[in-house]
Amino acid sequence: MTRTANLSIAFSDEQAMILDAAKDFCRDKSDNTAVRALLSSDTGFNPDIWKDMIALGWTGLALPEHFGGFQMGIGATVPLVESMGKYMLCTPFISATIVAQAILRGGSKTQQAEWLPAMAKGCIGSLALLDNEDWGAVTTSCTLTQTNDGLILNGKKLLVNDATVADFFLVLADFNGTPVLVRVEANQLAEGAVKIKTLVDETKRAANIDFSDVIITDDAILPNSTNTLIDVRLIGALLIAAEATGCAAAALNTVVDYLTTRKQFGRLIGSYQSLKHPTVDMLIQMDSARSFIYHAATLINDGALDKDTEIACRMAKAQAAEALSFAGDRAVQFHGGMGFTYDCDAMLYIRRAQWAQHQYGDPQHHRKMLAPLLLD
Amino acid sequence: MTRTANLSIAFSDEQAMILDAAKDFCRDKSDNTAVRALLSSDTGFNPDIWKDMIALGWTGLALPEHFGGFQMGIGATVPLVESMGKYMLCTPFISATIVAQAILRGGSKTQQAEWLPAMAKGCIGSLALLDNEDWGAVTTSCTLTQTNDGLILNGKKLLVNDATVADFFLVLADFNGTPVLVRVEANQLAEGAVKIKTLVDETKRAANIDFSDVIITDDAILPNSTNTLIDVRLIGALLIAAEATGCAAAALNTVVDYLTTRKQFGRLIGSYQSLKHPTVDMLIQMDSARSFIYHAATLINDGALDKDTEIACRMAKAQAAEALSFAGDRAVQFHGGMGFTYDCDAMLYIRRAQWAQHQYGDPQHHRKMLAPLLLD
Amino acid sequence: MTNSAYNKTHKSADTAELADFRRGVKDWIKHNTPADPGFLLPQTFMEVGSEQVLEFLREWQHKVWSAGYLGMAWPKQYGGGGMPRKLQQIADSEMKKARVPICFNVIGLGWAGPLIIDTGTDYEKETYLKGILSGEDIWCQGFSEPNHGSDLGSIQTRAERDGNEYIINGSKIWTTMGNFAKYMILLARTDTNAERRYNGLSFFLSPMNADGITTSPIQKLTGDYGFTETFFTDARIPAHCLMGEEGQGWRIAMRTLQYERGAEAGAAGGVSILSTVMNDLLRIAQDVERDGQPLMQDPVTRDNLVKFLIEEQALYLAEPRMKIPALCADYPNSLALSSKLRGTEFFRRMRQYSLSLQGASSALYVGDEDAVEGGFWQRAYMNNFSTTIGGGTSQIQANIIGEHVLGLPKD
Amino acid sequence: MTNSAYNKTHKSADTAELADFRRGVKDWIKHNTPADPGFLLPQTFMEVGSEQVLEFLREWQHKVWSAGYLGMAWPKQYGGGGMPRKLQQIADSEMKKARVPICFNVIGLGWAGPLIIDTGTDYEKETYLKGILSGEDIWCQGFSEPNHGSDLGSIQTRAERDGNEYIINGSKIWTTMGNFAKYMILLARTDTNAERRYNGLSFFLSPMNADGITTSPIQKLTGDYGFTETFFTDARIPAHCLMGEEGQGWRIAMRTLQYERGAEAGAAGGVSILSTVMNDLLRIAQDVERDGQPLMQDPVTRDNLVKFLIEEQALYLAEPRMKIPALCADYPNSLALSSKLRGTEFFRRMRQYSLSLQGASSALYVGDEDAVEGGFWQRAYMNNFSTTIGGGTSQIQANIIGEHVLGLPKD
Repeated sequence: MTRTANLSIAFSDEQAMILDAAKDFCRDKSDNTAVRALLSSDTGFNPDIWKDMIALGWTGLALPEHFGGFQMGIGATVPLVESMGKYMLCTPFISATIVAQAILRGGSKTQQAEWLPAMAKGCIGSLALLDNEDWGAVTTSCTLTQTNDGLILNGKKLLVNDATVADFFLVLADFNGTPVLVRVEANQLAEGAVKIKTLVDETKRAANIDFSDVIITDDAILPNSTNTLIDVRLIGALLIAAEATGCAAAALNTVVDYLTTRKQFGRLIGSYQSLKHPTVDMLIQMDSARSFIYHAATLINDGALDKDTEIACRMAKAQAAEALSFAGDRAVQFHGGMGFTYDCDAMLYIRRAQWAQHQYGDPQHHRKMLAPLLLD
Repeated sequence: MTRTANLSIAFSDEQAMILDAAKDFCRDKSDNTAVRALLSSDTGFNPDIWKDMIALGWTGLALPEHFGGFQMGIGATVPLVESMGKYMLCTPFISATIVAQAILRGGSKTQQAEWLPAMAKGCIGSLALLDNEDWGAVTTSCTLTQTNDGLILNGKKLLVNDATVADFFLVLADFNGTPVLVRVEANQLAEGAVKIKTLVDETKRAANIDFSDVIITDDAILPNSTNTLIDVRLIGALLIAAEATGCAAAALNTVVDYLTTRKQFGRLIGSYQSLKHPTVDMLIQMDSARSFIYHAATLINDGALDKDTEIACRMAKAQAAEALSFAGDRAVQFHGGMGFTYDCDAMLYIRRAQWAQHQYGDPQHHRKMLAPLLLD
Repeated sequence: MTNSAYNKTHKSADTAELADFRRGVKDWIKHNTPADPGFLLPQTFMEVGSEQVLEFLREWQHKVWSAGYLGMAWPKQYGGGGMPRKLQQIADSEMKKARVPICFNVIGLGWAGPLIIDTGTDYEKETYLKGILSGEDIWCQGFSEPNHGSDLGSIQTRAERDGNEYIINGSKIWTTMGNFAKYMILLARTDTNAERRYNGLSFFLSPMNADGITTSPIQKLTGDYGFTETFFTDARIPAHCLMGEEGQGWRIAMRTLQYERGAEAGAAGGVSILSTVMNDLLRIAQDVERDGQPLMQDPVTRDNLVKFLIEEQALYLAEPRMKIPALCADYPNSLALSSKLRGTEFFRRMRQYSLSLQGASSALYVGDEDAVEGGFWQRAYMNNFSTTIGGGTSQIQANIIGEHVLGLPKD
Repeated sequence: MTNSAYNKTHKSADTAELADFRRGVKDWIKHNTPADPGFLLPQTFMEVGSEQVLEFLREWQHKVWSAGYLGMAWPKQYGGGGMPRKLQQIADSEMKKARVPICFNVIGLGWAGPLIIDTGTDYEKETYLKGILSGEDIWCQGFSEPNHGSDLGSIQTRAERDGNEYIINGSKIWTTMGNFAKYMILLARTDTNAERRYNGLSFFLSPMNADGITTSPIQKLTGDYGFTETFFTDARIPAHCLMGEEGQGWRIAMRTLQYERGAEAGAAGGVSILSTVMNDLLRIAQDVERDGQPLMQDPVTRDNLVKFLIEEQALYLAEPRMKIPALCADYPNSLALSSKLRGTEFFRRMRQYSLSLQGASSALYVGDEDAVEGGFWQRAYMNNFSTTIGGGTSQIQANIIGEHVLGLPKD
């Protein structure tokens, strides 16, 4: 085949304003002292900041006007999420945004009308996908079964993000051989169903959830689950890529600061090519990731994701994860002894890298999925 | 599985003497002026040097005493070939050694008694394996067929090394569904059967040969062809690895010479870490390759190659090819403008790298063959 | 997999007028692309090693210019088209796609020409521009010197004023087409006592046919020719060859290098590189066998190819992104200043990888009838070093990015 | 795939006597390896972050020493075994294989001990060696200082002679087990006017319980403890703590570093690192799924794993090859001087890769019941930076190899 590469990157003045506002907001609200103050907190985020974000309309940015949104499309959240990554500002924004997209793409008119306005106002959903460590799994062992008592869910989901603060979950389950997304309210869960996990990235929160014996009504099932699932996984990959790109930029800036102030053997250490040149590599990797996320943000819209968009999202995730893995690793190394301490911010980046690498599929998975799109 | 790694490297004083002698010989006979003088010659080697090597007994080194050899085993040729690689001394030694091993391992008593003493005295054989670009092919389109006129060969072989100076060939052919190695005398070839190839490595010589319609007598077929073929491919890989290791060391030395004499911006360029550190990588890569070739040389003997030996040979080839590809590439780059000229010796190494990479299988092929040996 | 080239699309569609123009270009290409000359076409202007190749390329450039597709944005009175730059970009992009031969007079079209248009006198414009476009006057570049590599501050070639002439003594290296050129952009030292070494340099538009100027060809590692060493022995050139003032040479040279690095526009256009793209490389993977199956089916190879495709796409995406300041706010020059390093190193690795795909055939070279695509990739890999070495080695590029983009301290 | 460790075999088989000894060691291990303590065992002595871990390890080391398997080649009169080094190697190799806990008193066993045996006075030998072996006297190292990293020439900590004492002022960083140690090998400046900075340094075997010496724990990026910063405020130590002469400190420190870098023998032995090997990593690939199938079946993963296995094997083969001078003739110190760089960087990449194998589980950490092998790999990856940073960063190691092995010019 001869593929015609799509090279669009568009960014309106309006989007540039959002980006500027987001950067300012994140920088103001989330310096590294603030980030560290939340590391051992239960929820991992500051509820006041989350309220501010809702008030700013961020939770409605990508939603249509008639659901109380700003109708700017999911692409408009990319600069927001990149900024959050850059300042390690954690809230349930990513989880909630992915779920809102799932409903927008896969929900019935009724579901949309009932659920989305609340989400625009900050109601938090979280996607419950994983049965095991495999983000690429296409089947699920979680089942939805018709019984005399009605539809009953059965199965555990791993590493559900922001699980303890979510108002509801969209759970991937097998329903007569077809994967479906099912809405489960947080208050439907049994006592002890949520098991909080200890994460290497202390800025994030996730839990395993046992959904067994939850009773489901018909209207909790997204009718267009199959295609939505495909698209929403790509959207998840894109948002994680955006966040990772921002974080890679933060790691780069931290390294640059150190290399331009720390002296050894009488020289500023940034003058050594063995540090200077890999730092340039960090920049180049981060820059590539940034090109991909805004390329994907340009292509993506409210319809089903086309091939170019799929390619863009997968490349974005593959590149951003690699960029951050490299940046986090080098950030620790280049800080020398300081880098080995918990007090050094490099610690934040290297841990985030481990988290970001696998969320919504690791680079090797995405390359494997890209191969037939690009080569056959 | 839990593999128990075999870590033997043995090297006797006798072998050390051979190595020293080989180094001296190659350095004396093959400085880069001598190498360059042969680049445009027909045969690519100096017949006087080849005679000297025969007189020194090198062609008999690996052969049993009763065939006129020194019974030191094929492992003893590794230091010879490494030295040849280091000084880019080309002769038909590698081709002839591989063929002698094939006969020693796969020939009948009669064939050995008839053919090997001549080879110890310098008779040149060359292996004709390839039907296409694939060194890893396990079948051949070249056939040996019974006709009324007797057994008749049919097919072309690609890139037969030292073809124009070989006294005979061992040709891989399919005989009733079984791969066999068949001896064909150079004088059995039809007029125009040998087509000389233009190689990127100008120190090497190879040709395509059309073996069609050559009549074969029964006693020209090696009876133990199947197993021999497996072993002889590994021996080929090992000898190419040894030669490539030597060449990588030469590339390294050339770079070190340049970095310690050339100044730019007022500094010896070897003081720049962007050149110094990758040069250290060259050293490390070369060192690893050298460990592998002598490890393989320690394990290998006249019997069938066992699993540890197979692992050693494949690792040697994979590592040496990578080391030389890297060294050749960096040698050109680090010589700057000079490196871009035909007069700079980096040219010899980068071209050899392209040749060595694929001979007897490229690194990816060997890793693929190693996977079941190491992982399953 | 077809033979056609990789196509890039930008979302912004042509206006009707531009679309018309584009169709015209395509049509012209279709009817005017020369037949296979029987030799491997040069990928760059650094591979013009024989009269035969030279004449072929000169004829082609003349044809492109005559058709109005070269120097389209240059002033009309000097042989240009006086048209918007956008049209030249469209013409270039279509020619690139069609893989037509290169416009070989690169130093003229891309370095000397833009410089003369921007800062030259009317005399200079009158004298030089048209010949650059027509291909009649070949230009070469005389910056580098033997033993001084990329360090322009160390230039030793002397230019001494003697009445209405300068007397030039010294030598230059890596003069592309030095043996064919009519003019050289020459950097020479007019003041050996300047406090800063750079202040003693001056910039000349020097004739190459003066007595005392000789050239000697340099054989490249590919075995081909294309460069010369140029020797000046009491060569006298007219004083009006001095561009600007004495002592401004370094600044003018830096400006010239900006044109080359693509950081400033102004080049006459024309395809200067017969580029390879990943789609070309995929062809190889489809055509060869490994372990008895098409290499393209091998999962490890597929993973490697996808890695390269991601990197290629990132390179291409840098162009549109560079134009959006909001997305380059933190390091504004990052994409522009790193494009040489990223591009040339990508091609080096990609071309090296192309050889690893070829199996036993990788041993073959230009001139062998069985060589994959005539040995194009073997030669391309080796020639690629001119781009990772010339115009500032990759190591120096990394310094530039580290220091000028990231603000890291100098060595 | 079993849980058992990677085994290395050398062709040279044990003599009957050695084989007997080896059997004895194995048997002892079988009966004396402690039960799972309920916490993740430290991989290195830099992870002793609590009294609980310390006491567990101290008890274990004492047990090993009491059994005669530690300090076997050290002089008998000082608590050693007075036996051939070969026996210690056998004991170490069997313990390593069995993945028993580490012998934690590493600075004593591997740095201070060999130094004292080689160059110490009888008094020093008498005073220090036995406590090192028994684990009663924990040793720490005081070379690095805040803000001076690996540059020993910049050491600021002062030691002023005052009668029969030295008064120490300054601070040290990265003091492993500083809070538990009884002694420190201390590098301090006795002469601030020395012409060469290195000549002003002296080496002390300093007590840690002197007034004016305090320690403050450092939290590592893993979240754990193990290092301290050590402060000296007019701390007085006996003058006999000086090792050698004043001004010889740098030379003695360099010698000590040689023990650490393995370039010289003499260490007491004992397993100092609970190492990971590729076989451990293969276990992960076998246990996890990706794209619905066992990851170990994925061809790209297999290719990556084989690459790591080749590199690991090359690392192992360096040891036997190093012992054959004929095979190291061109760069005699190459393998020895590069072993730290090669080894630590291999482990960094290998441990980082181990996380990429884990899929979603890579997000879990020590303390989570579902973490792969208790979060061992996550912690191991981050802890590994102590080896690529400490004892001379990888960047400095590359300089050392470039300059001392290849003879390249200094920066």
